[in-house]
Amino acid sequence: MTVLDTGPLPAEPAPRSARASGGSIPDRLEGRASRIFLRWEVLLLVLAAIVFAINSFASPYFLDPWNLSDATYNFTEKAMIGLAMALLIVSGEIDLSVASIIALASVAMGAAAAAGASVWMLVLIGLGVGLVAGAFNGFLVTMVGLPSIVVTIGTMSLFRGIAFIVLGDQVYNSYPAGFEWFGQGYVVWAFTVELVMFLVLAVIFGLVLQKSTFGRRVYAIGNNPMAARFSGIRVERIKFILFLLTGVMSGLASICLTSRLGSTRPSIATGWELEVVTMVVLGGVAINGGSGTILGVVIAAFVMGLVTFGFGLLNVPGIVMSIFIGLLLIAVIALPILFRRVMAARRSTRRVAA
Amino acid sequence: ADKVRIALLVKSLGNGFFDAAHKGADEAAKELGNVEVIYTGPTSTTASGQIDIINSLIAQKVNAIAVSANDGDALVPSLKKAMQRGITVISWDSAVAKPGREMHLAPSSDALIGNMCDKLAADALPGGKGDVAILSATATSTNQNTWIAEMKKALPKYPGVNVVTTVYGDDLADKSYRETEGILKTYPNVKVIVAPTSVGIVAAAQAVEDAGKVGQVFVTGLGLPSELAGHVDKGSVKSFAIWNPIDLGYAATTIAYELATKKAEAKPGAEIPIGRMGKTKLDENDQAAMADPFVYDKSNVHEFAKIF
Amino acid sequence: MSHSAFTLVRPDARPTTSPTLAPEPSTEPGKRPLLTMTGISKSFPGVRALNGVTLDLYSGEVTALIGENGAGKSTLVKILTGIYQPDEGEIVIEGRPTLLPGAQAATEAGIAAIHQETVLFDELTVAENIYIGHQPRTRLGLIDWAIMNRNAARVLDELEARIDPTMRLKDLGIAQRHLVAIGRALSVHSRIVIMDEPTAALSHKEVEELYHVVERLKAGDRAILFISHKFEEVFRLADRYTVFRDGSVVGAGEMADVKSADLVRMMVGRSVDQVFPKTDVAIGPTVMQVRGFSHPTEFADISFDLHRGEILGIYGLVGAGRSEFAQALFGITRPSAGTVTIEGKPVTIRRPSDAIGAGLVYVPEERGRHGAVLPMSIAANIGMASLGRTSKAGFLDLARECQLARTYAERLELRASALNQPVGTLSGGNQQKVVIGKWLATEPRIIVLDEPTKGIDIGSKAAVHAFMSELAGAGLSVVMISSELPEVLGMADRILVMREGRMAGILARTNATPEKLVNLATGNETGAAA
Amino acid sequence: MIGFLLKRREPQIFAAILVLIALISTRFPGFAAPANLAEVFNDTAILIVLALGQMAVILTRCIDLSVAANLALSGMIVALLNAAHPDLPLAVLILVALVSGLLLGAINGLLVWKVGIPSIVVTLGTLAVYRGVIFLLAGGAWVNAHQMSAVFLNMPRSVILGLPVLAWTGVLIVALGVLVIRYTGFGRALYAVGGNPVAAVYAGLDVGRTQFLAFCLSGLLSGLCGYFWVSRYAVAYVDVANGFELDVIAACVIGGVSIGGGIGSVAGTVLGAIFLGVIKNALPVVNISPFWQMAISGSVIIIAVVFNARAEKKRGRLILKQARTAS
Ligand SMILES: Nc1ncnc2c1ncn2[C@@H]1O[C@H](COP(=O)(O)OP(=O)(O)OP(=O)(O)O)[C@@H](O)[C@H]1O
Ligand SMILES: Nc1ncnc2c1ncn2[C@@H]1O[C@H](COP(=O)(O)OP(=O)(O)OP(=O)(O)O)[C@@H](O)[C@H]1O
Ligand SMILES: [Mg+2]
Ligand SMILES: [Mg+2]
Repeated sequence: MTVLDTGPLPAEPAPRSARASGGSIPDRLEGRASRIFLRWEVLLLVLAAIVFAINSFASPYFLDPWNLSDATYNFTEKAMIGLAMALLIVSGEIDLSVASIIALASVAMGAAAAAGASVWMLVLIGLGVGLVAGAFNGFLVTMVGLPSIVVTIGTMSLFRGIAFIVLGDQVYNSYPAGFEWFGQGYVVWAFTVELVMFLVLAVIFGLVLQKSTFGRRVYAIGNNPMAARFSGIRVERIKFILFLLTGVMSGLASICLTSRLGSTRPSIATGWELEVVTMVVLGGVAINGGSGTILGVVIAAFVMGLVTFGFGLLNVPGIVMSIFIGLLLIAVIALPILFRRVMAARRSTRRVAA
Repeated sequence: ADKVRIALLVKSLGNGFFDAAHKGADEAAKELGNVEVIYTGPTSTTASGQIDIINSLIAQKVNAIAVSANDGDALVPSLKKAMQRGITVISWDSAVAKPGREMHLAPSSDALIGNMCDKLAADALPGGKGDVAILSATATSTNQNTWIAEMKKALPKYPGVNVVTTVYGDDLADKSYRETEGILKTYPNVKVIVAPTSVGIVAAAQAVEDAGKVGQVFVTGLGLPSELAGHVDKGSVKSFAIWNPIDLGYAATTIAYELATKKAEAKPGAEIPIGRMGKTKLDENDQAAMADPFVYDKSNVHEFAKIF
Repeated sequence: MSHSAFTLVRPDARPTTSPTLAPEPSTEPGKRPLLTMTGISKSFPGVRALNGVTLDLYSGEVTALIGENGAGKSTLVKILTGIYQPDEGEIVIEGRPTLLPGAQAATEAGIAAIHQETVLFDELTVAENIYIGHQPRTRLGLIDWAIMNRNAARVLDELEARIDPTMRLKDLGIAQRHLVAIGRALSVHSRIVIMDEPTAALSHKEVEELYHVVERLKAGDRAILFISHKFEEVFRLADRYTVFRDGSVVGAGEMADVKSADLVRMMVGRSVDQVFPKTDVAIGPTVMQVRGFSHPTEFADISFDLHRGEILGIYGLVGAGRSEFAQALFGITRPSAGTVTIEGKPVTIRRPSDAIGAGLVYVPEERGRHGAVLPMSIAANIGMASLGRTSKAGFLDLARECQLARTYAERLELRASALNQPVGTLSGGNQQKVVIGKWLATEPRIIVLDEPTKGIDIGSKAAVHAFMSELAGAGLSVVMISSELPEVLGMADRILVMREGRMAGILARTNATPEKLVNLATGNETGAAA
Repeated sequence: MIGFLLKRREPQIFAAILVLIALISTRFPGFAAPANLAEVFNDTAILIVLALGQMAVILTRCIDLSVAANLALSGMIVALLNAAHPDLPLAVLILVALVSGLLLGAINGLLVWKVGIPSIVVTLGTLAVYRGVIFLLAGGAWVNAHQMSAVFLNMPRSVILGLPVLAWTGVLIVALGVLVIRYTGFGRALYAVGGNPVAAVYAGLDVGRTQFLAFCLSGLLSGLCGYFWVSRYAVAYVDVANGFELDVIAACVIGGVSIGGGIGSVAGTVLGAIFLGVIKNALPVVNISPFWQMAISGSVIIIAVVFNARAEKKRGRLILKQARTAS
């Protein structure tokens, strides 16, 4: 389905060749070259290639598989959440509490580990806390009917606050042997567990969003929740499921991060929510819902990872990277809009001339 | 020969204390000759910011990392990896847990610092007796927590000092300020606020001045002469202490160099030369301590304010 | 005086001419149009809404603009009020070519409008709604609330609307809102007043008052453009007429020279019978029984039977609660009481998916908002309610979906260039076909159509009517909600009339007359009806 | 009258604040003392001012996540200027802060208005950019009290008629806020544009331009607060007021500003900010563990939204009721 690509209604001219008989309606019209170039994924891919090339030139250490493998830690955990967040934002909602869910889940796992829980128990607890936190958000948004941005600004403080209440100025740092596999292990060669997990999840999420009836419903809800409801789609239930999914993915990210750090403080993952949202938006997901692809989010994750890693190799301070990411975010969104506007202006002057 | 590249990884950029340490590091580098100092750190005091930087330092194959940790536990796995890749790792100022470093250079022994804070408080208390509140940085910073623990341990030596509360200003000026106001309101009998953090002590002094309590409540703790000179003049701070951050940076860099070039080895009891400052000796935890903190007051603060 | 200088009647102003006397107004010396539009064209994606339209307005005269739904009347209004920019054409006001780049410019040019959809602000007070954008100011340039409220009260008094200007708009009913909208148009100092179906939502008494307002505006030398579907008021008020069909002017002249039948012929372009191709279908057994269906606030006690092959019309004034009823039936809102039996089995419908499962589907009135997902493709829209059938194990089978979409696109004679074309780029009528197609694809037993021909062009309208007959012929039961008398009379086997949330009666096709329907709908025994 | 009190949000928040103060007083009797309340107000003044700017933006269906970054950047600019040229008059510095805030706000506004990027994306981007620019400007260094001139530091804390200038500024801005919101075309346009953008176009209001102006206003106030923050806490650094944007938005939400636009009042917003301010100032004094603070403010936000949502719930069209009253 190529219709579900970018932005709002494309300002295409009326189909000139409208045919009277439905019998000859083709399945699809050939996309014009300009539209292919306008696709977000292509734009991002070009960007990724440029970043990759610049980095390779700028630092002799960049093109080293182990270094690149280390570099993926810059984004894999955030990107896992980004996958679920993409679906949530496509459906027209948002979850700003994800980083706090990480903290809450990490504290729960730390407490369980201190009580002697096994690795698999910890995994269950991490995912379970994420699920419960997601359910709380989902309940407030879909059943009480509150705007998700406000709800999750509240739960963002609440969840992390609970983590602070439990842990205070203490630290949990005794995790059972084997737990470090999630955040520090390798599957094969330089492929880290986190990276492989993320790629597998990306494929699954991509299939769900782009190829399943569930994904189709999510797009419909994001584009027009009323029409979706009038079409028999259970809007509230699907949104609830998406909040659960985002919670669970935050739980998973928490497992990975906790395992990678080997310790838990309540301040873990502070400020990640905005980075996750930035990644998703950079990936071409419309913040107001209705469009976006998982592929775009995956590429955006790699772009952000490459940029931070490349800057890191040059010892550029992190805050300068964030200037770059901020500008990138605005530019990547503004360019297609401006491009489309220029095209439209050209078209209308042509029509006047004709 | 190739330059020895030593990364001086600090808690956060822009902190006057670490900028001074950077000066010391550069001084050491000049003395040692073929050393390049990479001064780096996150913008805010977070562990994950430091971890990302450690990953890029590993990738750059630096020879040594000297780190002042935001979270001594969270950095361990990535620093371990650095050591596995043959990078010398030491911590200084704020320690990394033992498995994550070859040695730790404490600015002074923790016990000495704790004792010093108690002593400063007792000195500031009229008649050496009264209520004292502690304003810390974040609840997660290792060095603050250790010092506060040591302070409490040493309290029996100062029977007049009565610690009533510990609050956290998170090394944020506004939060520290508001917490100080809270102390002043809740504990009207508090005569001294001890802030073993250079951000906190400034904010506390400001809050005391704004509350019009100069002369009734004194602020003390650890801070930089350059930042506190004004407050000493105003009278909200009588005296405070700090070790010399320039020396600290100098020493950390020199030690990192010695270890990275295999001229010395970090093991209990080892003695490591530190250039103009002589030698330091490692204890059973692979820790070394520098000198006693130095106390500053009206008589000398302006002189040192020009330096750091 | 500034904005407060609001007077509907200028005592010194006399009508400059007596409109009925002039046979050839544009050539009569001294009688030049106040406003002239020439060659105005406007296209939307998929629709050419206006095509070289020419129109004159004269001071002290009412010009009626008539035409079927979707003929382009509102589009013209929006061009005159600066909301839309014409693709081509020229507007001349008092001999000067005028550009209207925005609503403010139109106001400054002396044009005021009462739009078809009441466009007001719920959270603001009545007075503010009237004066927003041109509030009276104090000498310091601040808004003068006292004067604003006083002026608003006077404007409302002139309309004989008893509304407190300090009330919030959200606390008003629909008729009162309409009066506020009229008040807003009158509050600006305007020479040209446009009314787009101003009486659609008003009761008879309010309509009479509105007529007085129009008379007074006329006496005040303003030029009035009056859009209406009701011929009796056109004949009562207007001096001239212009008829639109499919975006073009097909007739213009003086009211004195035409009869109602002429206007209809111009509007429709063919004889009326052809428009409603209702074929006789044998009415079968009862399919659905609705008993005592009620809602806490919107409607009460609706009961009827629906038979196989039957078209049941639901007629009523706008706001009678028909859509609310249909939506409750479909599971969008919760009814408070009542039972529904389909094929003899009682069914509980809590949400639309239950209704679809029971074979009951609803084609909503607001096509863009409730019906179609405009940015998504035709195929996705048609398949939207049948995802269970076009998927395997939860994954889409795009080939099957296209197949399904093609089947219904062909049956409905959809005009589109490709099945992956976004629905938003289709014309209104074709969008409606997509929505209907979506529901037919679920193979329903009962289809509820809410204003199925509202705002769609005349060709599509006939197609929809033909299609409804076909559905009934194929054994479906159709419920058709409509506010158009001819449509209801032409298409329905039986007609249920609603008034203010309640059933006012059910008439069989054979004994339904326009008078009876209107009287039932308005509750007015002696009401004047067309 | 009672019905009015129950229906309006402002009296509810006001009552909640009174209850809160009473509760705090049971644990810390000095809290309700006028001098202490004045201090609390002084401490909250910055939040109030920023919340008013944010309210203007939210009313137009936008959101400004960059307020705190704008504050920090404007604050850093004046701090650096003051450190470099100690004898520049204070009026000039304040003007610089205002202009810098205005420009930064205008950048947001232009991107929203002219390019048409959703405001949340724009300000998410500029939030990062503005903070980064602080780092570049100051080279990461702090500007400390001893680098600032006495006038610069003393202005907000000089006491006039028992209240510090900072608090008086808060009062002044609130008064101006009432004036702008209620008595200017721009103020009313904020409601119209957010309440019903389509109708706003029909009424001749320029939706994009109004949003732009709202961002400018929010920026202007951020710039002003930038000076006050830096001067009050006598320090400027990159992370000044980090995360404060969420407090500002929370104050609006608690005060009954609808995130969907078009609904909200100056009184509500001010009370919402004061409510948060009271909690912030109370927590350190009532001996609640500092670790509880976050959870408490989170819960307060959620409870407030639940309340507001109930008040906002659509009541349907009430055809039957209208029918009854009409006949
Ligand atoms: N914004 C728009 N985008 C696309 N098409 C539009 C738009 N506005 C109007 N149209 C189309 O233009 C045509 C004319 O519409 P318009 O509203 O002017 O009709 P009308 O004569 O006022 O009808 P009615 O009697 O139903 O009010 C219709 O086909 C309509 O669907
Ligand atoms: N009391 C009201 N307040 C606000 N808007 C109203 C009210 N009544 C009707 N409207 C609006 O007027 C328009 C026309 O009403 P609509 O025809 O949908 O009424 P209805 O209740 O569905 O009844 P019916 O379908 O019988 O006309 C709609 O856009 C609707 O939202
Ligand atoms: Mg119309
Ligand atoms: Mg209706």
